[in-house]
Amino acid sequence: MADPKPGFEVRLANFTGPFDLLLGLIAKHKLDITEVALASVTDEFIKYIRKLQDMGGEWALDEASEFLVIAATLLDLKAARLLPAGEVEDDEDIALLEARDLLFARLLQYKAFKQVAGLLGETLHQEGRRFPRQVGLEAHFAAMLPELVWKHTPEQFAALAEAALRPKAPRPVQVGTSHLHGSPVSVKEQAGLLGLRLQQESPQTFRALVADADSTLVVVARFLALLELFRDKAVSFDQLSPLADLAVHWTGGLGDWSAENLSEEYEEQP
Amino acid sequence: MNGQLPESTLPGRNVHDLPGGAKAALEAVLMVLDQPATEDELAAGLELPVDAIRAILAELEREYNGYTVNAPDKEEVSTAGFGSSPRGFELRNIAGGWRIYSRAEFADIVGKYVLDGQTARLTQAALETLAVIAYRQPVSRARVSAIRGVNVDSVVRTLAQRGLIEDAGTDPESGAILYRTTSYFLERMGIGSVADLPQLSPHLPGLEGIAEFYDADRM
Amino acid sequence: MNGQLPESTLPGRNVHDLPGGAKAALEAVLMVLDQPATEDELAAGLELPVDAIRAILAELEREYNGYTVNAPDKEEVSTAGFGSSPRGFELRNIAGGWRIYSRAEFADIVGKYVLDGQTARLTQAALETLAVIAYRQPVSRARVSAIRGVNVDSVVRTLAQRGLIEDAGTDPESGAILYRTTSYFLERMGIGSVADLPQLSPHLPGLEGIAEFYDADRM
Repeated sequence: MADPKPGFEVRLANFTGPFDLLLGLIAKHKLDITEVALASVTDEFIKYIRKLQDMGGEWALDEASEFLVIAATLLDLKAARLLPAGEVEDDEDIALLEARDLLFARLLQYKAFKQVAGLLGETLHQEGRRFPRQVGLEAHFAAMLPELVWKHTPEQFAALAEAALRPKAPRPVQVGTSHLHGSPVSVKEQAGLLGLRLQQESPQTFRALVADADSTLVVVARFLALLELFRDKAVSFDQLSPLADLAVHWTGGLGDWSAENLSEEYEEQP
Repeated sequence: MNGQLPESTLPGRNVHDLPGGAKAALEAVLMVLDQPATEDELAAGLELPVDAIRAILAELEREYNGYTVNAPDKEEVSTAGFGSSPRGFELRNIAGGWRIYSRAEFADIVGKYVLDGQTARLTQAALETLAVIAYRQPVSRARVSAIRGVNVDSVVRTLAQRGLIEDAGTDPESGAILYRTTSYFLERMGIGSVADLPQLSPHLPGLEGIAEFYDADRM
Repeated sequence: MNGQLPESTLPGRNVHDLPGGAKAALEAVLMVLDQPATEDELAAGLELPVDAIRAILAELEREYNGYTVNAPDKEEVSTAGFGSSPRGFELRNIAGGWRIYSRAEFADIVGKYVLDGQTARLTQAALETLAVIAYRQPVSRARVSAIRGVNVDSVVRTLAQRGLIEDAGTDPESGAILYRTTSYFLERMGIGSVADLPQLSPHLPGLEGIAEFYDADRM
């Protein structure tokens, strides 16, 4: 509220998940969701990820991976958008359209919940101004309570304490994103594959690089892999005009590059 | 049950003989409640028909809120306004029961005395998770995660610790733990049941207004 | 202390602008007070002179006990007697502290209501909470909630009511009330002191470890 026009960094500092971020991006760029300029968003992502990494800390890695998931989703949207109306021919096109519809539905749903969450918060705050009368029982009533039946030995009592004090669930070490993935697809594996292909032939369009992807998930993973490769300066991108195909150039040298060099953050979920 | 009995056979008839009658007796019981009491519970405790209890509760509620009828002599009786002016407390029917609360207008003053009542505001993440659980209950963490797009394990734990949600058994298919809101949640919301929550559907339009809504609640 | 200040300089003068004025504000406080409050404490919180507080307390006390002045129109306003009849609660000054209690005349009815459904056994939730307090005392409710994963407010109230635990001051950092077990607890356990409780496994998290183990991601 203090800053009516928060910058990208400020906005990200209090986002509450990828959908929240996506809503924010759409709002920020005043764009229809189908017209999100992927390049500008990607630039911002990369800038932000770098910043997070400079700051260090595990949480930064978690957030970065979530942003990348959204970046990939945007890619899906854009790809679906590029399909000329009425020319849905193969399964890939249909899958992209389905992915877009699914994301739309989920985004709308999230937006609705975000709004009612705001209402809930306001109500809870207002209601919090009323304090219930909740006083200790007057002594003469407390004295009327039936005498407690107590059958626990100190040992039984200790066993109860043991059970109660044992931590219930292990602390999650990172924000899981497994719920966002249908089945594990390794970004590192895809990066290795893309690396090989690009070393053989460069530049290639993104469309070509994902042409053989058998699921949306693989498309997402390859997109994530490209961002990762870009960060490691193994690839560069160019796009001749808005909405034109994205060309990927290999800049990582020949032979001396391997996917093992990638940071560990995109390793497969256990 | 007592509500079915003809009034003349009630053993508790003598409540009317006490000073202030049934109304004062009900007030006396309201003084020792530590959670909302249903009309049935109050009727059983006072040995009065539920209808009678309901009528007295309505009267007390109105009385505490202040009558609009003028008591002609009120100025003589009290210097601070009496009879028709609202009391410092109110009787409310929430979460299925009746209970006495301090009036919201005095929150700043009362808050100085109530150490424990100070509950920290929920974060945006916690509110969103609470909203999804409230509208989709009973619901598993996985489903909440899918709707919010993030892992909600720690937020769910916090909401449970705060008593706003609880375990509602396991999903017969997946075996996942299901969660639902508690009656304490209803109490904190000041509503009778989850059916009283605002409708979700009006919040499901297209994305046209997204910029407006998004910037409005950014802090 | 505030009682010494001239009224015109008081910052809280606007309490008179609230509905029901200073009387309703004082009522609001009294209605939720668990412990009796002294006139000085009430004066400080309401930012009113002690004299003014004393006058309002006397008026409320009289009002709750029922006026002897006749309200001419009372029969029209209410069927159960209103205005001049005693309320079901009373304001009492015991050992210098003021608190609202249920009226003594209704002790039988209230007692019956309180005892209804009471059992001589502690619930599993109460036992577990007591165990956590016994081994980790002095401890706040928030900590016990974090350990048990559920809200323990009402259970802690029951344990205190049963005389098994008691207030042990406030946490200097959070200001939260801390609880410890009582000598009655030791008596029921048949041990001489808390040190006589059987040792727990050394691997369980202690108080210091609680944050890390249970609510590391507290929001």
